[in-house]
Amino acid sequence: MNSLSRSRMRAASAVLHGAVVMAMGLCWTVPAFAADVIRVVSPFQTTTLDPMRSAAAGNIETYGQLYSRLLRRDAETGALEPGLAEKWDISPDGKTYTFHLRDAQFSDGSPITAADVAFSLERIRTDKKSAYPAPLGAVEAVSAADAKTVVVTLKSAFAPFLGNAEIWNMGIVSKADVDKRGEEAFASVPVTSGPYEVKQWKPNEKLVLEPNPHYWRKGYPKSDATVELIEIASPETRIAMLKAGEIDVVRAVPWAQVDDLKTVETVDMRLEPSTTIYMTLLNHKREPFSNLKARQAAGMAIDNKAMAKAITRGYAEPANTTLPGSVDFHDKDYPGISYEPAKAKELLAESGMAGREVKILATADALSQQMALLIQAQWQAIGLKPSIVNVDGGAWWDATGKGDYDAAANWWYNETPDPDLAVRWAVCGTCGSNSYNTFYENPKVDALVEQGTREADPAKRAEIYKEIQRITTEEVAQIPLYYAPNAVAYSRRLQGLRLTPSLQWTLEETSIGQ
Amino acid sequence: MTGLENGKPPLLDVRDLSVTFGAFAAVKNVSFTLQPGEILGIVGESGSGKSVTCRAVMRLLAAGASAQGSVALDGRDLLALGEDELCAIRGRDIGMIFQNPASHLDPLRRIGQQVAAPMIRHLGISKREGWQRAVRLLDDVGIREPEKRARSYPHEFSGGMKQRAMIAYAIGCQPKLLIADEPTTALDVTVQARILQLLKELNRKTGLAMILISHDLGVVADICSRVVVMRGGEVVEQGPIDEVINRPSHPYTKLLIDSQPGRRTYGTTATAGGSAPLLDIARLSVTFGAGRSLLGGIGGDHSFRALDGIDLTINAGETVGIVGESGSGKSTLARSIVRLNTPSGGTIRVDGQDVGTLAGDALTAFRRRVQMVFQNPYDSLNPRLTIAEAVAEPIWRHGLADRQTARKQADALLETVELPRSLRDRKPRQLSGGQCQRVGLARALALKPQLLIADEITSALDVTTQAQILELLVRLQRERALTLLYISHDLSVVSSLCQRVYVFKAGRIVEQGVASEVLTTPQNPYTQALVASLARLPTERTAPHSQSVSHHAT
Amino acid sequence: MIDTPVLAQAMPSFRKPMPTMLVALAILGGWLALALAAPVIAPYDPDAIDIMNMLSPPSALHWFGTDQVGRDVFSRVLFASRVDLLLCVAGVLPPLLIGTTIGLLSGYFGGVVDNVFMRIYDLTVAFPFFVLVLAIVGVLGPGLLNFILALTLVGWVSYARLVRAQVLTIRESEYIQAAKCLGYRPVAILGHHVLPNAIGPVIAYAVSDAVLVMLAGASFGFLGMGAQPPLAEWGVMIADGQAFVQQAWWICLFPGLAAISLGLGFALLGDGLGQIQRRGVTA
Amino acid sequence: MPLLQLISRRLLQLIGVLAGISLVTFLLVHMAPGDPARLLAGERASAESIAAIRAQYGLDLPLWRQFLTYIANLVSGDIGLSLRFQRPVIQLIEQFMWPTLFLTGYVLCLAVPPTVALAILGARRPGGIGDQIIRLVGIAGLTIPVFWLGIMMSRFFGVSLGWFPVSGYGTGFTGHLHHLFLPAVSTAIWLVPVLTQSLRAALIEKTTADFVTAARAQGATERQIFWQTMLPNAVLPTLNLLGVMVAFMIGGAVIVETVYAVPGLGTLMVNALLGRDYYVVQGLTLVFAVSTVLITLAVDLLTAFIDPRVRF
Repeated sequence: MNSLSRSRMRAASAVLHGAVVMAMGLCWTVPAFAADVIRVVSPFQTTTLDPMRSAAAGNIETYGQLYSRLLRRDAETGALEPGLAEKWDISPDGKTYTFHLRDAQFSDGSPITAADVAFSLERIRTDKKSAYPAPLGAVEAVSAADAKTVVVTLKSAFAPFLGNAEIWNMGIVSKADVDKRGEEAFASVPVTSGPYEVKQWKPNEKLVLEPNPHYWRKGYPKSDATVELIEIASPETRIAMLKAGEIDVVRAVPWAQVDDLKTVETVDMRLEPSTTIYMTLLNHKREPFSNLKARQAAGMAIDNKAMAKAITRGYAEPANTTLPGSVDFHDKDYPGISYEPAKAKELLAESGMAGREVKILATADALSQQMALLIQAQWQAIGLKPSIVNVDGGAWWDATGKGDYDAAANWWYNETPDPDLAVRWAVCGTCGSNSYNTFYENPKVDALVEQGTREADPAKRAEIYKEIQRITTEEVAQIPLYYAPNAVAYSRRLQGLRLTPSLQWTLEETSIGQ
Repeated sequence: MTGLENGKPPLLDVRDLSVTFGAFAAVKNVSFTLQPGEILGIVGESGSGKSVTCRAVMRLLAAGASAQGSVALDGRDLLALGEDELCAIRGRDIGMIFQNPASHLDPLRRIGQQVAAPMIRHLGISKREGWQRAVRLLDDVGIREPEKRARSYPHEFSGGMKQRAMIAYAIGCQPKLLIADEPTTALDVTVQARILQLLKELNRKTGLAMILISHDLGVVADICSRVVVMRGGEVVEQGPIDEVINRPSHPYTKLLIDSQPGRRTYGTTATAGGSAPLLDIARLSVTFGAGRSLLGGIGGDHSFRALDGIDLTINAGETVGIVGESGSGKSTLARSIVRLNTPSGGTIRVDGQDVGTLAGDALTAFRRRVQMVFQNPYDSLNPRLTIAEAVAEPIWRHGLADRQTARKQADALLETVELPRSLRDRKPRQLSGGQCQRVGLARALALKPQLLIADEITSALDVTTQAQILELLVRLQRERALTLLYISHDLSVVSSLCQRVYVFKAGRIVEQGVASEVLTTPQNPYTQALVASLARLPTERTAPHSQSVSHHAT
Repeated sequence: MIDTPVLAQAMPSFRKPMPTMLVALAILGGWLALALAAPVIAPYDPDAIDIMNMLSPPSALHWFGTDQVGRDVFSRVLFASRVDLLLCVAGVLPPLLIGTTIGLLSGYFGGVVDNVFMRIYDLTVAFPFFVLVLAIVGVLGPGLLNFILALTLVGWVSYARLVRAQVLTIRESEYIQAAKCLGYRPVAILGHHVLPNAIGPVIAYAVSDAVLVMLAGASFGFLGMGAQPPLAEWGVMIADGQAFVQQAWWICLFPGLAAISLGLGFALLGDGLGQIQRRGVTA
Repeated sequence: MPLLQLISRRLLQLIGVLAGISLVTFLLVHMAPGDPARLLAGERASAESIAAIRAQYGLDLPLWRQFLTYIANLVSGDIGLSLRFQRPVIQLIEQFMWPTLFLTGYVLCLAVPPTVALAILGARRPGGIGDQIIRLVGIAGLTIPVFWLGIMMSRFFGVSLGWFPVSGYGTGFTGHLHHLFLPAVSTAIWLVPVLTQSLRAALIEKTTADFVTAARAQGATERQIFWQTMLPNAVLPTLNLLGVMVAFMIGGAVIVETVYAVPGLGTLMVNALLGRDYYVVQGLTLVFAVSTVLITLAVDLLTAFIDPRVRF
């Protein structure tokens, strides 16, 4: 009796039909193809454009593009070359460096003077808020002799100084602009001295750069394309966008996807050299890992060859010392910690730490989970009681900083081939990093670290650093796992783009192909 | 019995109409006729099929029902018509009004729009023209300021005004026939009389034929010329109203007539009155705060005075009645006595004890002496408990006995209220209204009270069940020397049951005295209106209703 | 998760509740059996890592294939059913108990208790549920226990609202007036008369709420704040699997299907109960 | 006048709610482990530089002092600067709110038409075959975890079939529609069943309502009855449900935006929480709260417009 009439049913189905057609019609629109944009995607966020304020991943890549340094590295060989400084001379005692600047201008056309250089370096060295003053630790003073010459005096001979002067936070900023605008200077569109300047910054989404017309290297950047540094958190989405042609470069490609991407003809999947080392931090401040034998047992329980092969599909080589594999003076022929689970079990029993609870920290990403699970299984095999605790990035640093953990697998890299910053960060107890939050401290090692910088002769430096690696690996400051190359996938339409070991994009060398 | 004897073809000729819902036969071959301008009454208790019959005529039955037989309106069989022809006839030739006007008006649209809709649809007039006619119609059915009222929404109308709007809605297109399904049951007695008066005038002025369905024989007798008595889906008797009332042939009709309130007296005799009154209420007043508005009641005093200075006494063993329309405060009085709400002035004394000051054991002791039976049979029993548990609970809660003996005492009580033993373990939902009310009585008697308050206990029941319950009440009063306070809106029941009666209006006592005197010679004008609007059976009609009932509704 | 009791009202009427109830009980019974018998049925130890054949597709050896560290997905799905069932029960019971008590008190007695509750209710309604639980778990630290605690802190409000609404209507009914008139103490009235009549729709809502609790648990696992490794839980398995979904779709697919089937069981049970509840009350 | 009273009461309530929420969020976020200054400066930062950054942003002041300054700024309409980007939180929210609003609108456009159609189909013959199927599909739709659905759809529809992009917001209107199609469908699949159940139940209840019988008794045709009487009355409860759903979706977009990398308020919230960017988290929570209360108010006003009884 109350059945609704036919016409209404037709109206309802028409609406449904319309929605479906609209949806289907959508998928034929091809994504807007922008020839003249280079889109680089990475998981890390750009949070500031002021080289002094941060040394976090995501910012260091941006500094390299915005600010030139006194020296620069050759894109291919990585060798040091003149940058803003045409030439420099070093005093016989190695304590005074005099740099002669070339004629160059900031992005707003104002000349780059020695005062700017002095201001920029002193700012990094002395300002309380400077995030990473360590590379200029040995500097006494920086002064402008005249408009074109800068004199740097060191407290003592410091071999790695030239290398340190090329690091991304040593970029030269315009003193006039910072004095005028203060904090504002770096808020949205800073005055830059590097190959690019900022076109638009949408925080937490993307940073758009365009070539700096006043760049001192004539003819560079090779392509006049704008560059978009896009932030995408999830790895799968990054890979999917690359395959769909929505982006050109993807960094930190998950190991499981490397083989798959090699088969895609529009993608150039490369494994570029890096100074990255994956290792397991051990907390020396509390039991069980305050005990040397327990640490050695834990080290011997880990089969880092098998782990390297399983996790990175064999693209990474097992690590043998506590320092990155591609750092100068790395001891190639040191045997490393051998994998002997049986001996490890005995050693652990001897140490009295058998059956102890071990709190392993891990973040939510797939790689960290995999490492934590494998370490947990191998330590369980020798008699420890490991449990995994998931934390996010902020809580990870908070817990390791306070020593509220027992073990945590992670990676770190060194900005320069020179090993000085590496040892200061990883194994030096008194250099402010507590040996990367492991609280390992060996006065002998600390002394060797200082000695390493004063020694000019490379052969003698090699001996010192080999000795440091032997001691710290024997005392298991950290358990070295593997040296991983940088897995970066490029769209084949780009030429000349690389990610250097110190995590800088060679964007100015890049040109867009067919 | 066909209506052909007086020559004119019948307006409506229903022959062997039966309606089945799946297997259940709700109406079994009902036949009757209706002449133009005639008012036919269909009377029967709930479940007799009277309402289904009329809905079958209008083809408004639920999806699952199927109707057979023939329903000829001016010779056209409505059952055979197609959807479109039926829509043309409904509202045009036949109008219909319903019992509960509140839910039969679309809450979202103005009254004027709804009343105008059938006229615009059937008579093809413009919206403006429809609106004007609607306003005139509202005036015809006795609604004051029709222009303003047409623009308001249903929820802004009183019960009586909603029914008048329904009538305007139904007679917009001057239909030949108006079906009224229990039009006055949900209304107060005085409002009911005015609506019946309106229907009579419409019939007189426009010759509108009507079918009036009701369970109240008094209402049917008052307005209809012929009556059909239905029971269990069948017509047990039909004929001119006087014939059926005075010389009923079918036994059920006799029972129906005898059960009418006021037809019989229950002979309650006042037992020897004690010196001090059992219940003594002095200057009692109760006010309800109408809820704090947002700004903390700054906007004037919102409180509502339910009772305004009541003086009332009841002696032990006496049966006192309280009568009044809804909202007159009679229920508030009952609840104040059993301390369900706290009075704002005056005192209530039981055996000299001020009820308000009682607490702890004294309060529980008081609870045992005064008990109450409620209006809605199903709602006054906990749906989750069986009736045996419900009656036994007060006994073991007060520690009068342990659980086993409490159950035995409960069984005895169920027997005293004439409930078969087989029902002991049933849930309230599985019993009839009358049976539930008996359980309510048994529960109230479980604590052996002295004073029993009956708050409208029969208004939700059928006439025949009502009579049985009242008989039971009187027997229990005699056997257990109970003092009874009977509250009802039905003056005839109160006057036939009680010795003394108080008449309540808007929280005040307007008249009190011996029941029989109040009924025959009411002093107060309000009581007179109340007595006048009592629809009584023809034989007792002493004087025709001469006074003209006020034309406009409140 | 939807925190309003609207979901229970949204469950429609369905003439014959029996089929849905049977299907629901079959599914839930099935999962309960699987969860209890997991140690016996599971072909492998759910946490046994096998570095050699990671990410291997479903095969005779591993019916659901292996995950990113070589664990057998089929065994993990079985063992995860224990965690997720526990999650459903533990995630619903505490809010139910707390909410019902507060709802009863504020509904029956009104006054201060009711005002305080209503203010809290206004606060939580406007609060984005997800952010609140995210922040609480952020403070307490991830883990199933903290998640359940956070859920209880947030979830009780919707139960309290549902119970309060029921009690407000029951309080006015005549059998409660009669109980007061018969001199029963308030505790007796609440326990014996009000609660049994108010609890029906709450149970139906609780069961359908279990579906949402499980989904919330899985979602939080997905955000890395739910169950801690190496404990197997469907949400965490899906989250871990997402990184390898291109090559190893099976790591995500099977836990998802398992979650849906358990969710279906609860939803149908909730629907059936709602049915009986509605038909039971109306005479 | 009464409508004004409704609005004024709701705004009064809003102020109370915002005060409560900002206190609760402030405490919760500040008590979470992890230090924004450390995250900002990076792992190599020295202890002094971190302390200096904390001092610069006043993070080293006692909590109650920080809260007082925060409330003082809030009252003057400034919800603070993002610790990470040194930009006003308002600017960030404006940048990120459009995708979320677009997605919410998109979901509504995708969800409402099928809901009406399915509800009518279901209500025509309650208990019929079509009705059962719709109901059971509805229950199934309810139990599918949104994030699992997201992953599976982006895997099959996005990458392998390439019909739709799996991420981002796109440029231009068609770009938005194209990019947000998968996220919108994933949410709609979960939303349609709930709305359909509610509308269907209301429609069925209305078919037997007294005023429908009365309208039929006055000769109205079935079509008139449906569109003029049944639908307006049936739409009220569903409207209320829709209001709750939209408010929840804006807050609960976290999952869909994370799976599909949509740069919306949900993503901003997750990043802000991970980066311990206190003022962004608090600002966003206030925005969610305000939008929830405003949406509920809008729904109430619409209901009052339709139903005269509500205009008390």
